[in-house]
Amino acid sequence: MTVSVTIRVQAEAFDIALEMERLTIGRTDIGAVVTFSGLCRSEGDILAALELEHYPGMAEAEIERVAQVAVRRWPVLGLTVIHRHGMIAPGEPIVLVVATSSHRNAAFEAASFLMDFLKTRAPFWKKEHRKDGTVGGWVDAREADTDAMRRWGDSQ
Amino acid sequence: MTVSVTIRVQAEAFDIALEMERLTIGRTDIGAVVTFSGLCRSEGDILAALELEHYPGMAEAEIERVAQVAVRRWPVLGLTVIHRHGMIAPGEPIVLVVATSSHRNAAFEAASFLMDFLKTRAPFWKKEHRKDGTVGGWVDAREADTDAMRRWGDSQ
Amino acid sequence: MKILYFAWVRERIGKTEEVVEPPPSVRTAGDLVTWLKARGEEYDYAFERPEVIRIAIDQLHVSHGTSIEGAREVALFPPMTGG
Amino acid sequence: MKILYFAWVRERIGKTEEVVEPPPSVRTAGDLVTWLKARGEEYDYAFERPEVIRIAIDQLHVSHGTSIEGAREVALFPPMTGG
Repeated sequence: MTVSVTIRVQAEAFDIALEMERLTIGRTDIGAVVTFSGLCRSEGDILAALELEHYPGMAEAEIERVAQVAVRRWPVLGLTVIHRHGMIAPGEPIVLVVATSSHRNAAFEAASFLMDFLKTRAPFWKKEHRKDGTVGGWVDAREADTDAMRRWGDSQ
Repeated sequence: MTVSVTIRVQAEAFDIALEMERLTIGRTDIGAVVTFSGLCRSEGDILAALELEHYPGMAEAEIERVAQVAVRRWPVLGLTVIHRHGMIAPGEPIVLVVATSSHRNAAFEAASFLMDFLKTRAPFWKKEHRKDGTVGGWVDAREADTDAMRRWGDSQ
Repeated sequence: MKILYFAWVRERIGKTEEVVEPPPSVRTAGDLVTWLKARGEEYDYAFERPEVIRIAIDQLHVSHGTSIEGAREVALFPPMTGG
Repeated sequence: MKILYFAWVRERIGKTEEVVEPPPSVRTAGDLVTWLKARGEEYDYAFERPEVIRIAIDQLHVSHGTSIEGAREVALFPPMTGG
């Protein structure tokens, strides 16, 4: 069975309802749609924006590789991953994952797996820009993210 | 901290983008939004519709109880659960769960937990209406759903 | 005491609800199912496998062993299939 | 061989990319980091903790022990923080 996989890396915002519709329209075999949206937080009203740097080419390729692992591992019917780069203000979306499947477990697991792998394997880096005009540091990788990835075992 | 919990049981369809916006608008402390949409499947083009019967009053109360368990168990910032009743055609949504949190794990876990509990504890029953005009049987409870619920331990 | 029926329990009995006055010997939710089962063919059919019947007292899930003392509304239904 | 730098590695070195010709004794990705580190103060600062540096060869993640033989594009960057 062909699984629809869409990967986009872009500066522009995205329309979640439209992305869901693209995966579901005209189909009656989908029982579950899980979406994950990652938003920029202000960290207690300190941040003016996060700047997302990425490695063009590898970013798309690495997300595609992770998506194909998810397709082999769970009976998903469709996957969409959109990751933004550039300056993103608090409250705005950074990343979107949509997973569709017949039964809910595959969509939940695949979406959660994709996010864990995106966090630790997709070549993106966040830099803080503060409201007081100073440029904060680069965001440190979280140990919790590496731990979250490990729970999936060796999935390469 | 006050967690926004919205429960609705209704015949009408719902607007996922609007429900997400209601939980996120004007806030910059939310880093993760997970949505689960449960859609009516045609089961290989056999079904014309699913009829959802419910126990008015108890349906809302039971979903509210399950939502409050989730609020105590995970650091979620908001939860919305909408469950439809009546006749629902293949491809149409039956249920929506939206969970928001600072970090992704709480939103994923709370949404997954809510769905497992809705499946096995919320007083709704599905009856099949077939395309050939016959009324199929009542949908049997799935063993897999009971197992899925058990993985959360005793959460009453 | 008001009794509500849902899904195939409702269809088999042919009623959505009724008011009953069980005798004092009917103490638990399970006793109530057994007592109703003896009321006629349609009840016997609805409760042919009493162990699968789910019970709510005043809109709270209870086990078959729960006392029905003071209950205003008892609902009897099959395993739920929402979500 | 083209080398790309990202995030604070890029900022510390002050370049987004450059072309280098490491000697034959530089066999692995880790050797390349060590060799670059000796090229000047800015490189020494970028690679002060070589063990935290992530490496991709031709857009694939590799370990420090991976051979760079035949590599066209090597990228050096901090742990990733996307998503």
